[in-house]
Amino acid sequence: MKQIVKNAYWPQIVGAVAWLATAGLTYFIPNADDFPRTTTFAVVCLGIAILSAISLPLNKVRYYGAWILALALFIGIWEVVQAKLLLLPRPFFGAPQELLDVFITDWAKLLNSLAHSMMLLVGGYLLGCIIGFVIGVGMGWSKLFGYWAHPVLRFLGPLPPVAFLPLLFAVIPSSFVAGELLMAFAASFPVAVLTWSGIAGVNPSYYDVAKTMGAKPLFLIRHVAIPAALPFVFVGMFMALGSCFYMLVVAEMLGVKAGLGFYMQWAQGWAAYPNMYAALLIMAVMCTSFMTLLFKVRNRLLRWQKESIKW
Amino acid sequence: MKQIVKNAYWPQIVGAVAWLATAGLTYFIPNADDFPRTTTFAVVCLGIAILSAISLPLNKVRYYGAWILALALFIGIWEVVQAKLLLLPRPFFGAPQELLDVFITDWAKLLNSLAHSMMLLVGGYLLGCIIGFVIGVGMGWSKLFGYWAHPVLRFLGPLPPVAFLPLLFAVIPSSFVAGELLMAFAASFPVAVLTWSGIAGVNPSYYDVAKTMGAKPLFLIRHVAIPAALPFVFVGMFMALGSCFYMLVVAEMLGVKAGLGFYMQWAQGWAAYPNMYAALLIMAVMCTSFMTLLFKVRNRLLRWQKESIKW
Amino acid sequence: MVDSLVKQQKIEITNVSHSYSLDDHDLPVLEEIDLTIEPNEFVVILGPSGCGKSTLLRMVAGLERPEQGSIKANGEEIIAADPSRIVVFQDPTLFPWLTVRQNVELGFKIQKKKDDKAISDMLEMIGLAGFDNAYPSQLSGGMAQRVALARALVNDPSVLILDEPLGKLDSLTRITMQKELVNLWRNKQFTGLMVTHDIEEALLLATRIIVMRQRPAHIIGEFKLDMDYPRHRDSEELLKIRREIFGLLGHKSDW
Amino acid sequence: MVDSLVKQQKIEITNVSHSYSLDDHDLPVLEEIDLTIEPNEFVVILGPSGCGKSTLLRMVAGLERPEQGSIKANGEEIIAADPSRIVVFQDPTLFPWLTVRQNVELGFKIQKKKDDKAISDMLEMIGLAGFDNAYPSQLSGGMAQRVALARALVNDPSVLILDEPLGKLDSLTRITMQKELVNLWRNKQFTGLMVTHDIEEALLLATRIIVMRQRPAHIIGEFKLDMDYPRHRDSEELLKIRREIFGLLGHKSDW
Amino acid sequence: TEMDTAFPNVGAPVKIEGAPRKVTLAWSADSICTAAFPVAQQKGFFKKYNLDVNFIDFAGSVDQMLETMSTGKADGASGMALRWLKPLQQGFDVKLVAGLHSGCLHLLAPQNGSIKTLAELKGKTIGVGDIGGPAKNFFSMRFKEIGIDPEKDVNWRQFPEDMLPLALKRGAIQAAGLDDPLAHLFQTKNQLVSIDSNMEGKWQHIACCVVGLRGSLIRKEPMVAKAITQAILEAGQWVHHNKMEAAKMFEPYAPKVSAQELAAILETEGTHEQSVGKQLRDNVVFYADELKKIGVFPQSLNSETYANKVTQDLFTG
Ligand SMILES: Nc1ncnc2c1ncn2[C@@H]1O[C@H](COP(=O)(O)OP(=O)(O)OP(=O)(O)O)[C@@H](O)[C@H]1O
Ligand SMILES: Nc1ncnc2c1ncn2[C@@H]1O[C@H](COP(=O)(O)OP(=O)(O)OP(=O)(O)O)[C@@H](O)[C@H]1O
Ligand SMILES: [Mg+2]
Ligand SMILES: [Mg+2]
Repeated sequence: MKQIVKNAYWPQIVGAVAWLATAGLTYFIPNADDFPRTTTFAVVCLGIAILSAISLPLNKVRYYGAWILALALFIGIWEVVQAKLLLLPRPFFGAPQELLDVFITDWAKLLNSLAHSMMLLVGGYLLGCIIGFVIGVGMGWSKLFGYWAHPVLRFLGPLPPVAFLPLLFAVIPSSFVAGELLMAFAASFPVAVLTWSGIAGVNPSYYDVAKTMGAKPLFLIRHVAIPAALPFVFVGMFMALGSCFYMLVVAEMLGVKAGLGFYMQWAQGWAAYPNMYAALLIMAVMCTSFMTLLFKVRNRLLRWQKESIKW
Repeated sequence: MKQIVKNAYWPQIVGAVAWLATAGLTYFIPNADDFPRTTTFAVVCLGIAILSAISLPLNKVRYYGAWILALALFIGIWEVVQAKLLLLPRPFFGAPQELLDVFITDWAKLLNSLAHSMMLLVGGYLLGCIIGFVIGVGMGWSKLFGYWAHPVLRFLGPLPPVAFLPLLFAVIPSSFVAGELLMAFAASFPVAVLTWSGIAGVNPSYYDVAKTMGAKPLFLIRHVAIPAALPFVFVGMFMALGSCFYMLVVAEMLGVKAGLGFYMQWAQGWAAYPNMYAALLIMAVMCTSFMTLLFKVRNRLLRWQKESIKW
Repeated sequence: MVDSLVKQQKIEITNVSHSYSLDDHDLPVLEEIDLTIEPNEFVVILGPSGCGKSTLLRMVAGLERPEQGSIKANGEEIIAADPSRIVVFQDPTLFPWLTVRQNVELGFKIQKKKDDKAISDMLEMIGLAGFDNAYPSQLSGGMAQRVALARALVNDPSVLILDEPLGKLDSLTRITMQKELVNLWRNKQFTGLMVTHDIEEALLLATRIIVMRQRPAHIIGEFKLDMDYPRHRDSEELLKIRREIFGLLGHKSDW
Repeated sequence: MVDSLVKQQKIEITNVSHSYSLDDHDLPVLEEIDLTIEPNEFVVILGPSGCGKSTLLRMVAGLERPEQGSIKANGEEIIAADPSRIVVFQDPTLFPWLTVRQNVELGFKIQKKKDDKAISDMLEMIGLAGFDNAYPSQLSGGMAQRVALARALVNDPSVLILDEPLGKLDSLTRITMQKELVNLWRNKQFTGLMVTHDIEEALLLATRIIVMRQRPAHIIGEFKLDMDYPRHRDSEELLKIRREIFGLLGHKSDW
Repeated sequence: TEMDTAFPNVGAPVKIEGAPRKVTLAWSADSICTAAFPVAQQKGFFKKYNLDVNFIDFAGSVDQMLETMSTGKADGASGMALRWLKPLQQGFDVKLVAGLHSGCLHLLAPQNGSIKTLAELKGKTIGVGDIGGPAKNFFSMRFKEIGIDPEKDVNWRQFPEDMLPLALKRGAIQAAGLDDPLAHLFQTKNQLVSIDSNMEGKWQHIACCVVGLRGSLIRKEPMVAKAITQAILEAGQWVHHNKMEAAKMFEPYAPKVSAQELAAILETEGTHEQSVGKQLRDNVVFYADELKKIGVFPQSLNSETYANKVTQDLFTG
C-alpha cells in the first residue's frame, strides 16, 4: 500500500479537485441558517486545493494524497449535511465555518489557553517523571525501600488522582502548585512501576561483567542498572504522558485563569460547542505533538534498542 | 531486608502492642469534638491487635509485621492529632472514627455503588481491549489499514476521552451504553498502540519458520503474530486499566443511579469528606484488586516470558 | 508448487547472482552460483562468515528469490516455501510461547496432523525426553538448537536444509548429533544441503563439500567424498582433504 | 583482596564442592575439585555440557563462593571480584546501550583510565576496526563474542578467565583468534584458565588440559602439553592425546 | 450612584488607606448571575474602594471554591446559596456576608409536552447536573411544599448539564432542573419552558446567589471585608439599573451569546433583591428549615445557631 500510494499521483490530484468542489459548494449553495464566515471558509478550502495542487511534486506530501482526498470528502459532506441541509441535531453538531469562526474571533484566548496548558503539562509531567523515576530506582535497587514503597504504590497508584484533589488543595497553598502536583502524581505512578520493573529485570550478568572489572555499587546503578532499564522507563513515560493529558481538564478546574481544559469546560457551561471543539482540536494537536516529541527523544536516547512501541 | 523482616518476630509483636495502645487511647482520652463511633473504633483497633497477635506463627503475615506496626502508629497518631487535639484543618481532615461511621451507616449505598462501578468498568474495559486489539492487529498486519488508522490513532488517541462526551451522548441513545463506550474508548487507545507495536516488532524469522512448514496467512496471524505480540498487548492492557480507573468518575456523570465516582462527586459537592474518603478507600481496593487480577491472568498466559512489568 | 508427496527432489541452482541494497549502495552477495544437488546427496557448504551462505539456503527454501538465475526443484522453479523443503535456521528461532513439545509439533499443527508417538520418539532422539513442557527460555543454547533440529526432522522432509545446525552444541553432543544426522539421512533418503563452519563436520557428513570464497560468494572448490560411514576423523584421506580446504580458505598449513 | 598490581597470580583450588538448590532438591555441581594453576600456565578445561565448568570459573573470578573448600589467589582467599582477574563470559553480554568502542572501554571507565590508542589497537586486533560506533544489536554473534574478548583483554589482567570464548566464531576467524590468544598469552604473561568444548582448540592452546566428568564435575584426567607454539593440528602427538580424551569422554574411537 | 430604596443600607463607603489593597476573588465565568464581579472591576467600583482585585476562575466543584477561601488562596467568592449551605455545615472558615440577587433556578419541560406543572411530575424522572446540587435541592423543596415526596414520588438522574435538553428529547427525563445561564439559553434554543423557578412565591425575595468571605479576613481586616462587599453590592445595583450595559461587559465571558440574550437573563432575575445582616441571616434560617424538611440537613440541626455561625453582619454595630 505504502508503495502504491507513494507512487500514484491520482489521489492527490483528485483530492485537490475535491477541495475545489468543497470550496464551490460552500460558496454557491445557500446556507440553511445564519452561519458566520461562510465565504472565508470557502476561501480556506480553495487555499487547500491550491496548496495540494502545487505540492504534487513532493514525495512526502504525495504519500498522504489519499488522506487529502478523504479529508476533502469529509469536510464537503459535513458542510452540505450541516450548513446547507441542517440534518444533524444542533447545537452538538456545528458547521465547519462555525469552527473557523471561533479560531478567527477567539484566537488570542485560545493561544493563551494553550500556553497555560502547556506550562501546566510540561511542569507537572517532568516533575512526575523525576519523582516516579527516583521511586522506581529505589524500589528496584533497595529491598528495604521496596518493602515500604511497594504496598503504597499498589494501593495508591491506580487511583484516579482527582480523588486527591481536596486533600492536595487543603495542604498546598498555591492552586497552581496544586495543579502541577496533581499532574505530577498522575505521571509518577506509571514511571515508578516501569522503572522498578526495568531495574528488577536487568540481566544479572551485566552486573557480573562490571563487577569483575572492579565496579562499585554507584557505578552499577548509574551505568548498568539505569541504562539497562531505560526502555522500560520510556514505556512508563509514554503512559505517564497519556495520564497527564487526562488530568489536564481536572487540574485546570483549580482556580486557573486560562487553559485548554478550562476553556473547554467554560464553553461547555455555555453549551458553546464550536468553541469547545476548537479547543479540542488544539488540544489534539498539542497532545500528538508532545507524543511525537517524546518519541523523538526516545529514538535518540535508545537508538540501540531495536523494537519498541511505535508511534 | 525481606530476609530480616521475614525472620523477625518483634515488628509484629510491637505492632500488636501498638494497636492495643491505639485502642486504649481512643477509648480513654476524651474527644475534642463530638465524634461518632469512638467506642466502636476502639473495639476495631483491639480486634486488629488480637488478630495480629494470633497470626504470629504465620510466615506470610509476619513478613508484613513492620507494616502492621507502621499502620498502628499512623492510625494512633492520626487519632490523637485529629480526634483528641483537632490540630488539622477541618473539614478536609476527618478523624478515623468518622470514616468508620460512614462505613457503618452507609454500607448499603457504598456496596451498591461498588457493584455499579464494577459493571461499568469491566464492561467498558473488556470492550475497549477487544476494539483496541482488533485495531492494533489490523495496523500491524495490513499496510492499507495502517495507512488510514495510523493518523487517526495519533490524532485522537491521546485526547482525554472526556472531550468526546457531548458527541457520544448526542449519538448514543442510552446513557449507560455511552458510559461504557467512554470507558471503551479510554481502554482502546493504549491497547491498539501496543498491539500494533507488538505485531510490527515480531521477529520475521518466526514467519519464515512457519512458512517453510506450509503455514498460510491466517495461521501466521493467529499462531505467530498474535502470540508473539501478547507481551506488548499486555502492557497495553495494563495501561488501559489505569485509564479506565481515571474515566470511572467521568463516565459516571452520565445518568447513572449509583457508582463510586457518582458517590464521590455527590459527597464532594456537600463537602462530606469522610464519605468521600470512604468511597475512595473502596475504590483503591477495587483498583488494586483488578490490577492484581490482570497480572494473575498475565502470569498464566505469558508464563513463558521471563521479564516484564512487575506489580 | 512442488507436490509435498514427491519424496525425491533434485535441486538445480543455475547461474544465481544476488545483491542486497545497503544504505544506498549495492552489496553483491552471490555471484554466478551453479550447483546441482542430486536426490540422496548430502552437500555441505563451507565458506567464510558473511559470504552469503545463508542467503543461498533461503533461496533454495523459497523464502527469497534470486535477482538473477534460477533455482529449480525437479525442474520446477522454486517460487515459495513448501513443506517438502524444511529448514533448520542458523538461530534456533523456537517460538518462545510454545513448550518444547509444542514447538516440535509445529509442522503437524500446520498440516493438521496428529502423531504423538513421532514427537516423543524425536524428543528421545535429541536427548530431551524429559523436557516436553519446558519453555525455550528455560533451555540452554545447545538444547534449543537440538529442539530446532527436531522440529524440522519430525516433518520427514524430502529436502532438508541445515544452516549451521550444530554450531551451538558442545563437542560430545555434537558428535552424537552428527551420527544421528547421518543415520537419519541414510534411513529417510532425503536430499541434504547443509552449511557449517566446522571443516571436520563437513568431512564426516558430506558426500560432497562445496567451498565458497568471501563475499560475493562464488564456488571455488568442490570435493567429492565417497568413503563409507561412519568415517574416522583421523583417517589419512580426510586429513588430506582438510589440508586442501584450509589451503583454499587461505590458511597456511602451520596450524 | 588481591592487589591489582600483582602481575603474577597462582590460583589454588582446594577440595572445592558446590551444589545448587533446585525446586527443593539439591543439585550437586562440583565435587572435590583440586587444581593448582601456576603463573604463566594456560589451563584448559574440557567436560560435558552442564557439568559445572562455568560454575568453577565464576568462583575463581570471585562472583560466587564455594560451599566447601577454598579458592586462593597467591595464598589469599578469593572473596570478591577483582579487576586483576578478568572474565570472558560464555555469552558475550555486551551492554546493548554502549557502542562497540564504549563496550571495550568499559574497564577503563570503571578504573577512570583513558587510553584511546589501546582501544583502537584492540579493535584492530579483533578485526572490528571500522565498527567503533556500531551497537551490539548490529553485530553478528561472532562479532559480539570478539568484542567481549577485546573488552577483557584490553584490561591487561594478570589472570584471564575464558568461558568458551570462541564458541560462536566460524572456523576461519576461530583459527585467527586462537593464534592471537596464544601470542597475547606469551607476550603479556597472564595466567590463563579457559573452558572450551572444542578438543582441538584445547590441544592447540593449552599447557595443561583438565578433563571433567558429567555433573557433579570431578577431574578425571589431566594432560600436560609441553610442545612449542605454533602447534600443528595434524601432528601425531596431538592426535594421540585427542584419541585419549575422546576415550575419557566416553566416545569410542570409531569417530 | 443614588441609593435605591429597595437595596439594603450598607452605610457609608469605607476607605482603605495607602496603596491599593491586593485582593483575590474567585468566581465562575459560567454564571451571568455574578455579573457584578466583572462590572465592579470594569466600572471602577473596586478602585473606588482602593482595592486591587485579582480574579481566579473556578470551574471545579464548589467545595474547592470554599476550600480556596478557607485555606487563604482567595479572600472572597460568590456562588449559589443552595450550593454552599450544605458544605458550609462541614465547618469551612467562610462567612456569608451578602445576598446578591434572587432567582436563577428553573425547572424546564418541553414546550408542547404534557408536563405543565410541578404536580404532574409525580412518578416521573427529573434530570439535574449534580445529584447534590441546588436544582435538586430546590425543586425537592418545591415538591415537598405541594405534598409530593421528593425522594419517593419522583426520580432524579444526573447528567452533564449541557446534555439535559438531549436527555429530555430522548425521554430519559421528563423535566430538567437547571440554573442560569443554561436554563435560559435552553428555553429559546431547545423549545423548553420553565414550569417552576425560584422566582415563584416567597422564593423571589430569598437570596439565590451569595457573597462569601474568608473568615480570617473578616476577623483580621473587617474594613477590607466591608469594602469588598460594598463594592460588589454597589456594582450589583449598577447592574440592576444598567442591564444592557452590564450584559455588554459580560459578553467576552459568554461565548456565542449576544448581549441582548444576556440582558434578557438579567431581566428574569431579581437583581434588586440584595440582602445583608439580619435579612441575610433570616434567609439562611429559612433555607435551613426547608432543607431539614427534605433531609439535606439533619433534624438535629438548630437553624438559628447554624445561620448565626455561617453569616456575618458587617454593617450593623
Ligand atoms: N536482508 C538483508 N539486507 C541487507 N543485507 C543483508 C540481508 N541479509 C543478509 N545481508 C548481508 O548479506 C551478507 C551475507 O549474509 P549471509 O547471512 O547470507 O551470510 P553467511 O554466509 O550466512 O554468514 P554467517 O556464516 O555469518 O552466517 C552479509 O554481509 C549480510 O550483512
Ligand atoms: N544459579 C543457579 N541455580 C541453579 N542451578 C544452576 C545455577 N547455575 C547453574 N546451575 C546448574 O548447574 C549445572 C552446571 O552449570 P554450569 O553453567 O556450571 O555448567 P557448564 O559446565 O558451564 O555447562 P555448559 O557447557 O553448557 O556451559 C547446570 O545443570 C545448571 O543447570
Ligand atoms: Mg549464515
Ligand atoms: Mg558454561
